[in-house]
This record gives sequence, structure tokens and C-alpha cells, in this order.
Amino acid sequence: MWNKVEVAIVVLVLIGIIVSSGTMIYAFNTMSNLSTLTDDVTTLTSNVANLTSTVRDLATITALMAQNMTQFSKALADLQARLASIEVSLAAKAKETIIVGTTDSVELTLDPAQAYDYFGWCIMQQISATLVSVAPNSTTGADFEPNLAQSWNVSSDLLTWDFTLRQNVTFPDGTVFNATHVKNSFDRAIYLIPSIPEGAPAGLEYDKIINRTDILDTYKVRFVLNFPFSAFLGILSCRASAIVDPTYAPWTQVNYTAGNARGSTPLAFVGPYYLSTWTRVGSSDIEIKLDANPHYWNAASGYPKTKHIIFRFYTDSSTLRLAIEAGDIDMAFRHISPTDALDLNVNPNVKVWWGTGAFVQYLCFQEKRAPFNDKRVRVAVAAALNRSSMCETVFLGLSDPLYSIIPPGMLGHTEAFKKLGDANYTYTKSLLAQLGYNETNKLTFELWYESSGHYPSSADQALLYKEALEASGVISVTLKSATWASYKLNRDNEIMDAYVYGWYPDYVDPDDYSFLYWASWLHTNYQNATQGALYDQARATTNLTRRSELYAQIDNMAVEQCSVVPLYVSSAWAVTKPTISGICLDITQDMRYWLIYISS
Amino acid sequence: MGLRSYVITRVLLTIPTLLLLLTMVFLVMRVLPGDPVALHFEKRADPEQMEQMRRLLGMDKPLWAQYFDYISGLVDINYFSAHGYPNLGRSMQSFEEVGGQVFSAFPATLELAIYSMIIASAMGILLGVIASKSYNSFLDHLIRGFGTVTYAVPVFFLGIILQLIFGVYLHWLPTGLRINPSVTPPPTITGLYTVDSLLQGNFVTFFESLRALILPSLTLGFILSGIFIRLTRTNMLETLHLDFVTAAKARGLKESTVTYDYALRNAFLPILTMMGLQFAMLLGGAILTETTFSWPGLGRYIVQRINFRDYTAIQGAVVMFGLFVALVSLIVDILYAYFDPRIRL
Amino acid sequence: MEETKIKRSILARIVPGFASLVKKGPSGWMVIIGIIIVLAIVIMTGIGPWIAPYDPSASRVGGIRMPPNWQFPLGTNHLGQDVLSRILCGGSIMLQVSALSVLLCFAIGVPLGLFSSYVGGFVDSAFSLVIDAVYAFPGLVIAIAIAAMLGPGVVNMALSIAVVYIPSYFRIVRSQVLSIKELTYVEAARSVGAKWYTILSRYIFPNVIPSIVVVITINFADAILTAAGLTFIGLGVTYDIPDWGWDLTNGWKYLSSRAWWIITFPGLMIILLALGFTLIGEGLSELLNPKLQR
Amino acid sequence: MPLLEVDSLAVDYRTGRGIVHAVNDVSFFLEKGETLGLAGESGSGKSTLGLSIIRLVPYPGVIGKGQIRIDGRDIVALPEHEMQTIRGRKVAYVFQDPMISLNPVKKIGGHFVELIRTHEPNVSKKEAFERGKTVLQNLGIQPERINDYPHQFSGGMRQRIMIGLAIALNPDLVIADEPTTALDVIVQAKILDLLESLRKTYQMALILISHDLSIILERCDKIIVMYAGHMVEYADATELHDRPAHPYTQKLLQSIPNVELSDQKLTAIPGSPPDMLNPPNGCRFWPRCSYAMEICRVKEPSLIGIGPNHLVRCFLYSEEGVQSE
Repeated sequence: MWNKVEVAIVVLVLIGIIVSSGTMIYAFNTMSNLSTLTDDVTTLTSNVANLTSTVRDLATITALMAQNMTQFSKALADLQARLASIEVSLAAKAKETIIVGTTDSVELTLDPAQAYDYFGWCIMQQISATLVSVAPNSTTGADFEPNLAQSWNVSSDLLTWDFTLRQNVTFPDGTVFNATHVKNSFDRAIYLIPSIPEGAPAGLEYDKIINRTDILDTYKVRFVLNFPFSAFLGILSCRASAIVDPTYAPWTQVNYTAGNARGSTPLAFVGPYYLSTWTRVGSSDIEIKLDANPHYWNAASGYPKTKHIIFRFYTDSSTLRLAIEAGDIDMAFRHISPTDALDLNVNPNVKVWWGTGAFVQYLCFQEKRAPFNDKRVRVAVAAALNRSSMCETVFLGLSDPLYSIIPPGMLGHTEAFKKLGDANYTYTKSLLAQLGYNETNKLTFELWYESSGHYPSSADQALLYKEALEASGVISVTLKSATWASYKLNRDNEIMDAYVYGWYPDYVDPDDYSFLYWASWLHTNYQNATQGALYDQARATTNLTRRSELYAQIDNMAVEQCSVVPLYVSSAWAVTKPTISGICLDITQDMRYWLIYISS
Repeated sequence: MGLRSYVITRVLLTIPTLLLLLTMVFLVMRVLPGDPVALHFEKRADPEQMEQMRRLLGMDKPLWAQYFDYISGLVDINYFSAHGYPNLGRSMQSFEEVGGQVFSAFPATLELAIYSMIIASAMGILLGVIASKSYNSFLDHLIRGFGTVTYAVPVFFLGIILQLIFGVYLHWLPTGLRINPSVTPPPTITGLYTVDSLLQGNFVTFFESLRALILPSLTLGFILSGIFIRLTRTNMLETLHLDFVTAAKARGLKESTVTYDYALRNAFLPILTMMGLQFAMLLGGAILTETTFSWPGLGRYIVQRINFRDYTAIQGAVVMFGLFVALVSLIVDILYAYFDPRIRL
Repeated sequence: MEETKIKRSILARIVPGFASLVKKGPSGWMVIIGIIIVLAIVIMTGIGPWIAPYDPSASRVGGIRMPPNWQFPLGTNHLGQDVLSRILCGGSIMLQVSALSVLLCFAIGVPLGLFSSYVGGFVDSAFSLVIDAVYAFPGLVIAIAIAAMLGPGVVNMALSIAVVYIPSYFRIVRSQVLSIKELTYVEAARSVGAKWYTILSRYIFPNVIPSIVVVITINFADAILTAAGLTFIGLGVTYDIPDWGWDLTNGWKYLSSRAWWIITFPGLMIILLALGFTLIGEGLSELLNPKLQR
Repeated sequence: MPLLEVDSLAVDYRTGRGIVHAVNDVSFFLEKGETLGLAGESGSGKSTLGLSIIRLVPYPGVIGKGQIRIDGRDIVALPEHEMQTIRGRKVAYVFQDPMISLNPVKKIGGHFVELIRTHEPNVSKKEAFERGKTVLQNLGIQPERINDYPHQFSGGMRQRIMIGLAIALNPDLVIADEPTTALDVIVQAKILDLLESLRKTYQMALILISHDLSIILERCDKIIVMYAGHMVEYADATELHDRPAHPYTQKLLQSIPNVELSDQKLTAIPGSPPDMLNPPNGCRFWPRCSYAMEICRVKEPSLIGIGPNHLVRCFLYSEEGVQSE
């Protein structure tokens, strides 16, 4: 009802522009010369004459039409019949196909030795398998279940890890999976690190962690690590540890001159799905089609539940939202905006699934130079932040204020930064007063944000941060922006005073978050040996309480130092047709498509 | 001098223009801030690897040498025959062949451009003729007003409004993509969905791709039609008052003959040239339209590459645009010569 | 005597009082309306900050995405900012960018055109070849490419737009000069040994002005649209300054949730501004081209 | 019944600045095979008069009042499509500037075929083409050039072609509007002779419009002198030449150089034609007339006969004028 009103308004506005300008000029013409009126009259009369003649023609035409009507109707009838049959067959097909809309796109490749982007990993998870994987609906992300490995045990010093492999698993081409494949996969990943510095194994430092991989038996394999590493299972569960078939994933470097840097080899995997179609235009995906893998080791227990998954790619979230709304797609996952999600939540024709998030954003300070080379300034700014109002305004409450770099639900999560409070202006003022900053002599710095949509609504966030900081009365912020690549360049060149950055977990473990406080690649120029030591201790123990204590200590130091200030943790959601079931949005942020099915 | 020799000279004349164009693009892309290679190495900036990459991208050479590579790569016929696309260098982000990416993205843009050009010229010329025939009447002023307004509307705003009305509220037409997601796109033959689907003989795909084309091409068409209206109108008015038109009337020829065979046919030549020029503007508008309608074309490619600061890719795409425009203007000039006997003197 | 006559005629063509414009009929009226619109918007933007009911960049002055109502006549946007206030203040960027780009084009294009066409010969043909190459090129594509290289900012946007429009100045000036410079009075001036700069500045330049004015207005309109376009694909200025282009771009994201008021109003403002300049340009060009004055 | 009768015709231009009476109260008639000359300065409305006969007065001109009868049939109110059958078939028109009177993108043959087949639909293309050729031959143009484009002909040639197009369907009346003004002197004579001969062979009537009275005097039977939209004098050629009545006509004659009289002094007409937007009251010529009287300024003279078909619009020959002396 009230939509119609809006339509009316918009249409009227448009017509308004055109007509008004037309009439305007016309009015002035008539003013300047009246004779045009006579023209109009004459043209009008002639038009009327034409009209009458055309009417006559129309009559004759209609007569002819009437004659042909019978044939028309017959033709129509059997056409409808044909269409009906088509629809029936389509309906039958539909039940075993799910169409997924997304704004993501594979950045570059599906090769575990290189891929390091969310969607690349998402697709790989559907088509590949790792030794272990995180159980669906895990809350901590720390409970692992066997995948290609049936069982495992670790030496007390956390240096040697033995795995017993699942038997009679076959690759698509019939090769039987065994220990050699495991060794080959990891050796290859490590071997390729130098030539693919941007690849995931490089990022996760496989070469530093893994000393060597030994084949104990056809179905037994041993990893020997360089240092005790409690989160090793996490590493093994991530996509970079996917097992590949050497015949399709050769050791030849993904080299820069041979042309195809993608080097994606869909047949190399043993996952629940095959990659049957992958079309790219320019360097973004147009269509990805997954077909069920009949040889999947878990096929017996009915996985994957849906035969075909088809991905469709949209450039912006609103188009995606409209598509799911119009029923063009069965499921929209990744980058339905909070606004749209909340709208759709009350729409009976779709279902919104809410899940826990693990994506965090945080504020970095450039400590090479003033003002942020002084700890107190950093603390003062951190205290002036207003996380909750930002989350309320920008994310409409669909993300939560974060007071520790480790997201809630995960081992070692604390509320450490609550000490400084939100919009704690009295504290900020007093701190800055010590340094001679006040209403007249404000603390001024540049706050940078990424402007090409790499992070969710980063511009809006920045605006809100600026507002909150300046509300203290003693801070004045200049907003600066750069597109993703330039942003990274600026970061490496250390020219940004303060900048908002984000982190997606490679594997769900505090070990993959805590180091962010002093991560060298953030170029904050912050070092802290003690924190590093604590971090290594945490790696070296499996005792969960001990580990969480250690991470808590790291957090507490971080609050004093404020080298990196956690801002918020996002929550995740997916939108589907009501008929879709089996969506699992747990802390791992993985969408496991083999669990999804259409319920009648 | 006959038509043939004219064509030949015209083609020869295109070459220096092209060369100039390429040079400019090259220079624009090379006088940039920031070391593109440094971008690639995010976490481990290993100087030795960066050196290697410079070598592989040919960026270790002096500028003139790079320029030479760039030009010679473009005209390398063997490469073209081998790959099916010219050598436009490698993407700095992905090291993929820019030529391949650009060529794969181009058909979408071309399809959009063609359809909108058809809409624009059809609408523009028709309205223009009507306006000029009913000179100084209300209709005339209305049409002119419309033309003026179209010139002032940002193309993407019009696109958004059309989306809002026909996509969001009325649900008549899709708001994005080249084809309804539930339909598998036709096999790539020409890359133009409408053509391919017809070649494949699949009418469902054809209609779907046509439906998807309506809004974007209308958007672009509307924006451009204004210029055609104005041009057609002025030229028609001029020719309609030329003596040979009056003379034709004086010989008792029919109104229609005089209007179309005499007036329009003579007014058409400047319109044709304008079409050529407008194609450039149209391609520019296409970038915004593609962004508005999730249209996977060259424009979207550029925008996306910009975010990666992928200079070589942007350069490749820009060159592609340039080549296309040059080609179009060449064709237009030849058509011009074909239609206008006087040129052939 | 010749010269003074020309001067007078130019004055009569360029700065005609509104009265004389009115006499000129419809095209005159178009110019007047255009001028009125543009002035109105410029003034509005100038006094915007004082008359704006709310701080245009303050978030949550009202609810989020409130449709137009009595408190917020044009509604509020996705951050709860008052759309009306943003409309009132948001024109400055557009105006700055377009004005700056026009200035650049004029400063570079006109002298270049005058010089090259006056000197003639090889220099001229060389220049024209280059210029034509640029001219034939998709303007927005160049603008986008350059803007992408230079990064965001008013000056950079203006620069990237200027590069695109210099050719049109050059071409118009050149064509004019080529026709004028053979005229007898110029010949005469040359024959009595007037310096080249005298001839350019006193004899030729005045006659070129009218056509340049037309180009300027068109350039203004295009610059505004281009600026909006650049902002739309994320090459705009930073976010904390209210700008119609930005609001339009942002509003687009909330189109799907039927928040039409967020985009419609800034969109209309941009159209209005561009329309103003277009009207002036079209009117003038018709006034200066009597072929259409039947 | 005369071929053409024009009866108190008035043509107005309704411009933005006001109404211009370009032709005012003009009446004359024309028999088959006769030649009529329309003389007068440019802007005197002679072309407008010519065009109004085929109802092609350019925008914003309209036939205000009066009748134009061709074969007794009034064409002023005739529907357009019937008008089209008259144009070119019954009444042909030759325009001033041949350079711009042909469709530049159409071959000469095309022009002929189009013309002939418009008026005689049952004629085949080929036939029409052949007829075009023969016409060209009669005009002294080699027939094979029928495949050339207009721009490939010289001015004189084109004017010949225009004439050819005019007489192709041998109409009863040809209106030649300054047919030679755009051409150089030698060609002028040739064209006019051609026109003359064709007229004789085809028994056509001719209206020759020219600002050059001498041409008209030597080639026309009747002459109308026009001034500022008024027909100021009407007479046979000889009559007009020997006894010019209207001061304006006299001035015109004096301004013609005459080869015989070596010591003739050529006088130009003082002043310039009036602004048609607001013409002088009374006689339109009085500001430039050396015999101007009081009455001329206030009252508009009417046509009065001063001899066998010799009409003049001047008070010098009317009682009122004499009385006011």
C-alpha cells in the first residue's frame, strides 16, 4: 500500500522534471511569439484527420485478426502444454540444485599453495579435504573431528604429531589416497613458499612450523615440528593444508612467465564436490558449478545432501538482496548488508540465519613518530572511542563491541579494554592534559580508512570514530582514505598516523589472533618481547586454562600499551528461501555446502 | 579518387593517431606515484624477489625500452594468432594475461554499447525529425526540453531510478547481471549473449538475456538520445530550409519523400559523424552503467582493477577502449564517404 | 574603427542585460533561467552552513533512514543524518571541482589553441594531431584512469576532468582563429606592423570569447556529472565533507530497502545544477548561431 | 478562361517582432503562352508572390487573403496532396541558385526518375530514365552524364538541369525566379535564350522574376513593377518602356545603362527600401519620391488605369492628387 505512494512520488518527480522544463521553455516562447498557437491548431487539426484515417485502418485490421483468432488460440494451447512439461522437468531438477548468490569472487586461484582469500578457501572447502576438520556448530572452534585422518596422537612435547589415515579413499581419477599424498602435499606447499610469498602457506609460516613430514606406513604419517605448537590441528584443518594429487598439482613453481598463474587443478581434490564449471570474465567469477563427488568417502552417510551447487556473482549487496527477495536465487551468502538483513528478517518469503562472527577490526597506531610514539596519547585516544554507538549506527547492532583482540566464545577472550571504557572523555582529557593538549591546543592526527569496500562500511565507521573522538573536545581528526592496494602500500610505507585494519581467522584459535598486537606486517613499529614470550609459551602447552591465562596477560599488557586497539567483532548471517535447511554458521565462518538441502 | 583509395588513405591515417593514443596511455600510466611492484609483496618484502618480479614485468628496463616492448607486444601477430588476443602484458596483481581478461570482458560492454546506441539513435533521430517538422510548436519545445534534461542527468542516477521503479517496486525487470541467475548463460561464440543464444537456438536464454539488457541499455540510450535529438533537429531545420528541399516540393514530390529522402538523407551525414564521436562518450557511460547493473564488462573490470592498483590491467583496458573507438571512427568515416559522393572527390 | 565595432558587437553578445536577452526570445530565456538556477544553487551552498537546521555531518540527529516528515522534511539517511542539511551544504565539492577544472582547461586550452593556430604550419598540425587523439578518446575512461592514479581529492578530480576537456577548448579556439586570422582587418593590423601578441590579444581573442563561453558552460555541466561519476565509483573526496555525489552513492546501497529519499534529492540537485549550466550553454550557442534563429 | 488569375492576393509573414505584409493586394492574370515579368528591388515581395502561386511561401509566411486560380480553380484552400499534383506538373519553378537546388546525394537521373514517376506512376523506371536523357539532350548536355552527381556540373549546367526538370513534364506555366542572378554574364544570356526557345516549343506560359528591369523589358509581354509588396505599375513591355508612369518605374528605367545614348546620365534611386515591419503611411514610395505630395504621406493610393491595360498606383494620375495640388 504505502509502497505505491512511494512509486507515485518517484514517478511524479521524474515526469515533473521533464514536463516542467518542457512547459517552461514553451511558456516563454508563447510569450515571445503568439503565432505558434495558430501552428499548433493547424497541426492539431491535421493530426485529427490522420487519426480518423488510422482508426479506419484499425477496424479493417481487427476484422482480419478475428479471422485468424482460431488459429492463434490453437497455437497458444499447445505452446502452453509444452511450457507446462518444461516446468515439470525443471521442478524435478530444481530439488537437487541450489543456486547461491554472492558478492564474493575467487581472488586468484584454488591452489592450496597459493589461495589466501575468503571465497577461494570457501570453494576449496567444498571440493577438497584436510586431515582433520572442525566439527560443525563448534562454539570454541577447538573441537576437531577426523576427516582424511581417522585418529591422531601428539607427543607430550608437542613436537611430533602422528596421524592414522582413512583407507579406501579415492581421487576422482581412481588413485587411492595414502600417506605419500599427505607428505607430498605439505612438502609441495613448503617448497613453493619462496616463489609465492603472497600464498597462504607463506602467510601461515608452514616452513617455520613444520620441520619435516615422515611416512611411517601406507596409512600412517608423522609431522615433526620445529617448536611445540598446540594449535597445529587448527593449521591442519585450514584450506592451505588440503590434500592434493601430485599428478594434478605438480611441484613446478606457479611461475610468473608461463601465463596461467591460477594453476587451479579441480581434479586434484577428494572433497564432497567436484568443481565442474568455473568461468571468469576479466578477473572476476561469472559462474561456478559444483557437482556431488560420488567417490566422496562420506558419500555413504548421504553427503553431500544436494547434488549441484551453482554460484552466481553480484557486484553489490543491494542487487544481491533484490535477487533473493525476488526469488531468483535460493540462498544469498556473504555481503547482505546489515540493513538488508534486518529488512529481510521480517520478510516471510525468506529466512535469515544468524551465526557467530570471528572477523575483527582494530585500530592501529603508527608509533614511529609523534604523536603516537607516546603511549599515553594512544591510551587517551583508545579511551575516547565509542564502540557501542558505532555498532548501533553503522551495523544496526549486528556487530558487537570488542574489548580484546580475541573474539568472544574463543579460548582466551577477555574484556580487558573495558578498563579504558567507551567515550571515557574525562580520562582522555586528563591524560592529554598532562601532554599539554586541551580545547585550544587539540591533539590532531589523520585517521585512515579503506575506501574500495574491502572492509564492511569502513567509511561510515571512520565517520563515527571521528565523531566520537572529536566529541572529547581535545582531539581533532582528519579523515583520509585509500583504495585497498594503496592502503596496503601506505601501511608498508608507514605514512598513516592511525588506521583501521581487519582480520579474518585462518584457523579458529587464539593463536591466530593474539599476535596481532605486535604483528610486524602491520608496520606499527611496536615491539614487545614479553608479549612474544607469553605467546610462545601459550603455543607450547595444551593445558587450556594455562593458555587462556597467558592470552589474558597478553591482553592486559595490550591495554597498557594500546599498540593495537580492538574495535568490533562482526556477526555472520545468511539469507535463504524458507525451504532451505542445514545452514551452519558457526565460529569457523565456513559455509559447509554439503550439509545444505532443500526440504519439501 | 574512388571509394577504395579513400578507404586506404583513411586507414593509413588511423595509424599515427593510434600510435599517439597508445603513447599517451603509456605515459599516463608510467608517471604514477608509488612503486607498483612493492604492492605485490605484502608480508615478506624480499628485495631479491621484487627484483625478479621487476624483471618478469619488464620494469627493470629504462622507460624507452619498456615503451618499445609495449608497442611491439601489441603488434606481435604471432602472439595474437597463438592466444587469440593481443599482448597487453601481465596483471600486476595476478600475473594473468591482461589481453585475455580484457578480451573476455569486452563482449559484455560491446553488447551493451550496441543496444544502447541503437536505442539512442533511433529515439534521437525520430524525435529530432518530429521536432524539426513541427518547428516551434509545443511538441517541438517538449522534445527539446527532454533532450536538454537528458543531457544533465547523471547516467548512474537514471540507472538507479529505473532499477528502483522497474526492479524494486514493479519486479518487471532484473536489476542486474547479464542473464537471470536461474538460467545458464549460452556457450561463448561471439560473447554477445543475445547473438549466442540465437545461434544456439535457445529462445529462453535469448529472452532472458534480452530482458537483462533492457534497463542498462535504456539508461545509456536515454542519456545519449538528447544529443541525437539536438543534432538531428538542428540539421533537419537547416536542410529543410535549403533550396533543394523547396525545389523538391516545387516539383510536387510527396511530403515523405522530401522529408526523408531529401532532408534526412542530407542531415544524416553530420548525425553519422556524431554517432562515431558519441560512441566514445557511450563507452565512458558504460563504465558507470556496468557498475550500477552488475554488468560484467570492461568498465567493471577497470573499476575493480583500480582497487588493486593494477596498472598494467588498467592500461590494457584503456588501450582496448582506445582501439575500439579508433575502429568505430574509422568505420564511420568510411560510411560517411560511402553516403556522401562529394567526399570521394 | 573596425576594432571598436567588433568590441561593441562582442559586448552586445556576451554581457547583454537580461532585457536584451528577453528580446532574443526563447534562447534568451533559456540563458536567463540557467543563470538563475546556477546563482540560486551557488548562493544556497554559500549560506548553507548557516541556514542548515542540523549539523550536516552529525550522525543520529534523527532516527536511521526516516522517511520525509515534519521534523526532517527530506528524511534522514543511513547514519541518521539530516538529508535537508546535507543538501543545503553538499554542493561545495561539485562547484569547487567543476570551477577548478574549468579554470585549468581555460588556462591551458585557450592559449594553446590561440598560439598553435596563429603560428600554424608544422607546430599547429602536430598539436592538433595530439589533441584530436585525446578528443576522440572516451573522456570518462581517461578521467577515471587518471583519477585512480592520482588518488582522491578535489584538485586531483579537477585535474583528471581538465585533461579530458582541454581538447574541446583547443579545437573551438583553433577553428575560430583560423577563420578570423585571414580577415582583412587582421591583415591590415599585421601590415601596419602590429606585434603578434597585440594581434592575438586585441584582434583575435575578443572574437573567440563567445564560442569559448559556450564551451565553458558545457564544460561546467560535464565536469559536475563527471565528478559525480568519479565519486560513484569510489574516487571521490573523503567522506566527512557533505557532498551530493557521496550521498547519491551511499543512498544507492539503501535503494533495496526502499529508502528512495536518500538518493532522490541529492540526485535531483546534481541534475538541477547541471541543467542550469546546460541551459545557459544551449541558449548562448543558439544566440551566437543565427542559422537557427528563424 | 485565363491560365492563371491572381486576385487581390496578400501574403503575410508572422514573425516574432510583428506581421510583415510581404505581398499586398496584388491582382493580375496570365493567358497560355504569355510571358509576365515581375520587376522590383530585392525584398519587394516578388519572390514571395512567385512562391505563393505554388503555395510554398516559407515559414512563417501565410496567404492572408485573396485568390489564386489556375484554370479557374482556386488553389489557396486546396488540400496538400492535390497541391502536389499541381506543382511540377502544371506549374514548374526554377530557383535562383542552381548550386543548392539539387539534392547533392542524388544522381541527376534519380531526380528525373523521381519527378516523372511521382506524377506518372505507371511510367517504368527505365522509361523515365530515357525521358530524362532526351531532356538533357534537348538542353545540350550529353545524355550519359545523367549518371553524374550534381556537384560534378558547373553552375550553368546545373541551371540547365533545373530548367530541364522544370519542363520535363511540359507544364503550362514555368516560374523562373531570378534564374540567372547566380551565374556569370555570358551564361546568363544563354540560359535565358534556352528558356525562351523552350517556352516557344512547348507553348508554356512564363513568369520571369528579376530585379533587372532590362532583362524583363526585352523578354516579356507584360510587366509588373513591385515596390514594398505593392504592385505599383502594370503594363505591356513597350508601353512601360515608352511611357513609364510611376516615379519608381521611371527611376528604374533611368538606372538602366543604354548602349545607344552615349551621353545618358545614370541616376540611382535615393534612399533605401522601407523597413517592411513598419512601412511609411500612405504611399510606400513617398520617402524616396521626388514628386511626393501632402496626400502621399497620409493616404494609400489605389491602382488606376491610365491607358489600355496600363495600371499605376500613384496620386499623380488621380483626381484627388490633382485636387490636392
